[in-house]
Amino acid sequence: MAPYSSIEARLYASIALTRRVEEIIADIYPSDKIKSPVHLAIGQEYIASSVIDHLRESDFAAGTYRGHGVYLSKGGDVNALMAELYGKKTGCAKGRAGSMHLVDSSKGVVGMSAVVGTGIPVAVGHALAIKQQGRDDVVVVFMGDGATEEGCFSESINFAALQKLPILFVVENNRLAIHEPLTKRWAADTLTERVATYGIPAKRFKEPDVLAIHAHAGDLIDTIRKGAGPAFMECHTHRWFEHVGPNEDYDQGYRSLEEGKEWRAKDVYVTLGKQLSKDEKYRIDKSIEEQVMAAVEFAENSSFPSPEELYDYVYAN
Amino acid sequence: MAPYSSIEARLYASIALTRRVEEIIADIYPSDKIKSPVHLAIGQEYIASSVIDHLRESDFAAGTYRGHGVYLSKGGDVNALMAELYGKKTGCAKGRAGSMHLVDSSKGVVGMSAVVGTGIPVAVGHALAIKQQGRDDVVVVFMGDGATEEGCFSESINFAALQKLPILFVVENNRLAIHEPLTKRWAADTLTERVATYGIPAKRFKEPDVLAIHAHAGDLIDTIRKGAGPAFMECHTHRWFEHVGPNEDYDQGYRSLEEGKEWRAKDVYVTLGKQLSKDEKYRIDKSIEEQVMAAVEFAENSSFPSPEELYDYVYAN
Amino acid sequence: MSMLTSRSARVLKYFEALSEGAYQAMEEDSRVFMMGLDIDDHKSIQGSTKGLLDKFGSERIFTTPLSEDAMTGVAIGAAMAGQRPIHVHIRMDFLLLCMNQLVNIAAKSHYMYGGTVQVPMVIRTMIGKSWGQGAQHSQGLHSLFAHIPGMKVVAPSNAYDAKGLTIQAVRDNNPVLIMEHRLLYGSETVVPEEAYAVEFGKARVMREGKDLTIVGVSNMVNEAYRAAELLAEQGIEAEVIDPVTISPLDFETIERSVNKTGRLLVVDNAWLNCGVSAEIVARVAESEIIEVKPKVRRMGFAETTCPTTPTLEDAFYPNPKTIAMSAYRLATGEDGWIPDSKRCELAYQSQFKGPF
Amino acid sequence: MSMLTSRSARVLKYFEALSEGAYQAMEEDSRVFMMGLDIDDHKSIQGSTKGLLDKFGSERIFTTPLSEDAMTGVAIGAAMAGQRPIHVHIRMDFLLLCMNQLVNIAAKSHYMYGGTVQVPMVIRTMIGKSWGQGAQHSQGLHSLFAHIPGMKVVAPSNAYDAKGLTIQAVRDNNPVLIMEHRLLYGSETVVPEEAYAVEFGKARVMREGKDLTIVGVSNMVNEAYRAAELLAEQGIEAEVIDPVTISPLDFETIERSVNKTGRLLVVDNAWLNCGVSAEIVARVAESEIIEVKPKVRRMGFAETTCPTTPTLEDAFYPNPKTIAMSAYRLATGEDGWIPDSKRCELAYQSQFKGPF
Ligand SMILES: Cc1ncc(C[n+]2csc(CCOP(=O)(O)OP(=O)(O)O)c2C)c(N)n1
Ligand SMILES: Cc1ncc(C[n+]2csc(CCOP(=O)(O)OP(=O)(O)O)c2C)c(N)n1
Ligand SMILES: [Mg+2]
Ligand SMILES: [Mg+2]
Repeated sequence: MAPYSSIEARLYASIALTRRVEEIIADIYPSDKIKSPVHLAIGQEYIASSVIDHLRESDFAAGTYRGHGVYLSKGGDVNALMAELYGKKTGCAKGRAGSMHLVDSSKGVVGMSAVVGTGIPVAVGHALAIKQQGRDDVVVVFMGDGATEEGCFSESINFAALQKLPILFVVENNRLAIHEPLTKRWAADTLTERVATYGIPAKRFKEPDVLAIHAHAGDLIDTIRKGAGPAFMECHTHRWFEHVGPNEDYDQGYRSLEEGKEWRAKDVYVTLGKQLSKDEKYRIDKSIEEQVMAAVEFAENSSFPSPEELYDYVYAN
Repeated sequence: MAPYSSIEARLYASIALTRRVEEIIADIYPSDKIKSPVHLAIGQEYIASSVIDHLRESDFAAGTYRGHGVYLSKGGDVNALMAELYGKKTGCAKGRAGSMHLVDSSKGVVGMSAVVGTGIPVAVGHALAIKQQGRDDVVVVFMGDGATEEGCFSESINFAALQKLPILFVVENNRLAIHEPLTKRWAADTLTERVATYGIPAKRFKEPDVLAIHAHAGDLIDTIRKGAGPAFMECHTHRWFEHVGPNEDYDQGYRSLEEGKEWRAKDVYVTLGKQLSKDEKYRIDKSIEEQVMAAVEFAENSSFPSPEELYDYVYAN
Repeated sequence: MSMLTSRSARVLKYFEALSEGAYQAMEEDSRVFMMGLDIDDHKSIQGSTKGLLDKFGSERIFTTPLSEDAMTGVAIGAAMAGQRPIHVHIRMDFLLLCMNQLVNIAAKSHYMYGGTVQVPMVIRTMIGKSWGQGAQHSQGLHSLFAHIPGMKVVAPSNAYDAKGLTIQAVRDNNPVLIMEHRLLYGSETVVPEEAYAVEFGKARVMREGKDLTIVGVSNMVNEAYRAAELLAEQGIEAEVIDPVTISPLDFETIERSVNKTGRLLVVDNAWLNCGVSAEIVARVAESEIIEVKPKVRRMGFAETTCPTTPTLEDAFYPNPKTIAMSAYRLATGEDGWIPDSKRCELAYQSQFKGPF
Repeated sequence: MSMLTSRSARVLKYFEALSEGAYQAMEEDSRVFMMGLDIDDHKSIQGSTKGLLDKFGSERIFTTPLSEDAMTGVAIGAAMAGQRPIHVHIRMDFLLLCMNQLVNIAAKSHYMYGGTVQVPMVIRTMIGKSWGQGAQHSQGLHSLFAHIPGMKVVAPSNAYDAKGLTIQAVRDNNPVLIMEHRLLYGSETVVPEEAYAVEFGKARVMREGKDLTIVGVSNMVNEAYRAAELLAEQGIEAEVIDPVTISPLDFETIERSVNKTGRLLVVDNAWLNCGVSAEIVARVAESEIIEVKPKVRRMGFAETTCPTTPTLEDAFYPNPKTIAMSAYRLATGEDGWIPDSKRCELAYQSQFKGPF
């Protein structure tokens, strides 16, 4: 494919890839071909895409069980993702991980965890390794608002700041943990202010202002790369779908359809797309469509691991 | 004993009791009669004494393995403390706890833990119970600076603030965890500012200004009692003795004798004592001396549990 | 396999029984409250906390921040101060975040404080199973807790016990961990309407038999029961025992059975190494009543992490077919028989309808 | 009981051997680093990290905040990214704060990520014992970890193993937990100067005997050894086995011994219920080699929380006297003999001076 004409085009391509992959996952899901619970990030993709845009292959990105976007934006293989969801041998974890534990070590995608918060210190450990190895790589770790309630979040920020480690913490604050709103979990909506007290740069984005987020992340990652130590970003956002599964669930009463409509009106996938030339957008969309369809085919045609493989990989040699 | 003529006298009496009990413990320790590791709070007593002065019997105070002062200030029985250290049946935990797990439920002394930080949420749980029971009691929980590094500290503050629980968090910040200085553990010396972001009153005292600490704690406890929710205090202080054991250890090189001298020059036990009439001070000192000596005698004369008692109290009926 | 005694007896699902147990325990004692992530939302922990918020309000039924460690400490502290918390975790795997509070405080306080402090709390947790739960949403970690003096661990395998153990757990003055199983949530038994308690430390013989003893933990007792039905068609009569509570463990009932059958198969919902399956077998080996060396076998999770893909996941868990085959080998010394897979598939759906 | 073969052989204390093992492992591989509370202070974890800071500097030897949970995650992440951390905890009890990272991430990653990720990390921990350690500074929790596939657990009972297992643990590409014992820190053996590895999964027969087999875990093998000496005076020859590594476990060596002696006593530094003592006895019961029902017994911590006062603490732990008496009963069927307490007191100080 031709190189992109602009930042907008590049971000659009990245966002669109995640969007389309997840839409297809949602489509396929009812068929039971996908063999693990899926947590879709539809509507939130712009955060991972715009931050990870500044990373190179030797940098690390760490996500959560809602990690398709992080995986894809960092260059994780689309075929291997789809095959993993299908439970196939050709999956990124050979069918052992499902959707919640995506990984692509060759691309710097840190293995993801389904125990909330758990991935944060693991990402910090990657940053420690970078520092010890004298590399100028960086780590970006994504997490939900709920994850910041776990003790290991505070512990991790403190240690990263203490050791001036090359890591950017990014909170995808969709104001929900499953169905529980922030107000039932946070004493005060002051996360960014709290993190700033560790003496690191910390900034909140209340709107899906993708170019501003992109620019700010770029600045931070630059200075982190130069040894300035960690930084923090909190991005308010909105989860379009149910917590887990392929459907919307505004009818369940735990959040308002109004809010959903407002956020959909600001859909970065749409607004960015509008800024591209028709031609470029078409080229990008087409290429993505081909990739995704190929991935589905790849997954369909791959075989399941055989039962004898059960005991492989318990211990490393 | 006659009632005290002033706040100063009352605080002096409380501080002096802890001081003298711990000095006697240090004296006895080399004899091996005390059957558990002791963490002395000598030099730090004024914090527990001045805060706990505002509590009534039905309130709770929670301390740490360095908890003789919390136990005594809250009215914990002196004999039962000494007997516990001796491992005797008459100890506050019948010889099962030693110095690190003091308890006196009848006086509102919450059982102490030797796993750093662990006591913080347990204290918050006491505050939750108070709220659920519709009482106007309060909890004060003391902790070291090191304890605030544990994830459960942040988790506990958030939950207490969220639920507006009646609890005062007090950090005895002696700038050390065992021999490790704050600079090797904290990214920034901004604990109080961080806690303030939870939307609760938070104040730092850099000096052992016992009357100011006393007055501030009194104000906070009053408003907490009235339902205002939690509050926080950080008191800088200095541990005179080694982390564990009966000796000074400035010769070990991890901290300066200078610092020790400065803090000793500000010894609240001495400065408060000087403000009392000779007569009142004499009366207090004498009464304490009698209590402590009686406690030692009590401990010496009590008997050890017999081996058959080993299996008592594994499960409650 | 219905054991319904009367047509009028009321049948409840496991999740309804859990909810009813909590409801009645909370009605009975105003000190009881329940907290835990997501217990008050519309999914109500797969229905198992349904109705509680409406009845008891948000002071007694509330969600928490994602702070398992501190929230466990909070539950412990509240229990020490006279309340009786039920702390709910939707997966047992998450207990690994609060092991310190559970093991170092909850289990030890009564002893460590010389009997002056009690920790009457209940921890409700669920073993996850169904496709793709994977490594971190599927663990049965009861043996970790049973290892610790001061903890009690119970494992309801059916709706009747789900309610009765919940009520007994709340009444108990010690920390009690209830291990539920996701696949059981839809299963049904007769469940009395009144508040009743299922006694701790009393195993249940689900089925009598003379040829071998099968002890099944949690959901595995149902898989074992199905295996026993298949074995019966082969002329092998298995005695199937549900320990009901893991700690305390009613070893006498197992011992008596093994002394009779001379053969023991333990099927656990967990790994074998240093697990309760080892404990049961070890006690049989130590028994002075059982004189002849019994033939014993253990089954449980494969000694691997739990994979997501069905081809591996199927091999990871024991099932009626593999249980039946193992039992057959144990009973006959022969390998020959392979039950029809179709008939084994029904297994975990088959329902045992008390009363007990 | 000295087994010194030559006067020139060098004797080291356990804590010196730990430090030398780490020193050589760090010299050998620049990816190795060590972190943990207080490893860099003047007490240097009772001397076991002495000299490392001076040699390797504060980039490779550093203390941490009091954040066991996150710091374990950090170690895991660093290991995944190519480093080889040694994470030190002065008490095993504190591991309860980082069980989630150890069990849900460290142990599972290699499998869960389909073999694409390795976690070559070492966790050094110590069982505390001596007067008054009490409920939370005394636990031997190895069975909790041995229960989990993906973890390795080793338990050096002497200085030789302390060094050799440290080196092997660092070279291993999996999470390895080293369980040390505080009372062993002053014990001595011959320790070769070069870097050597003690193989995992190979038990050591410390003493041959025909009358019964005693397996002792960690420090308990030394207590058992002393008991065996006393038993020998009574004409009873005990075979004493040190499993050396708990997971993997060299069951074959135990099996062979029990097949010979027909009697097994397992003495663990932990509670019995669902512990490795149960696992060993269960495997003996399952053994197809051992045909006659062996007489078996387990000893370990009393099924209580650990008390501080010496009169209770003494009764809490097995010791050479109680071990010898149990073994005597097992071997003779009789209760009669009570060894002289004075002679038993020496036990845990008695030193086994390799070479192995
Ligand atoms: C430690 C832990 N506790 C609870 C859960 C159950 N759970 C799964 S996702 C989730 C909500 C997480 O919210 P957040 O961190 O905001 O991420 P989001 O799902 O909104 O992206 C919860 C509570 C879990 N997986 N891990
Ligand atoms: C969870 C845990 N980690 C480590 C230790 C070992 N330890 C005992 S006291 C202590 C220092 C605690 O420092 P701080 O909280 O400041 O209290 P202080 O001793 O200064 O009063 C440490 C690290 C422990 N007991 N518990
Ligand atoms: Mg969220
Ligand atoms: Mg301190």
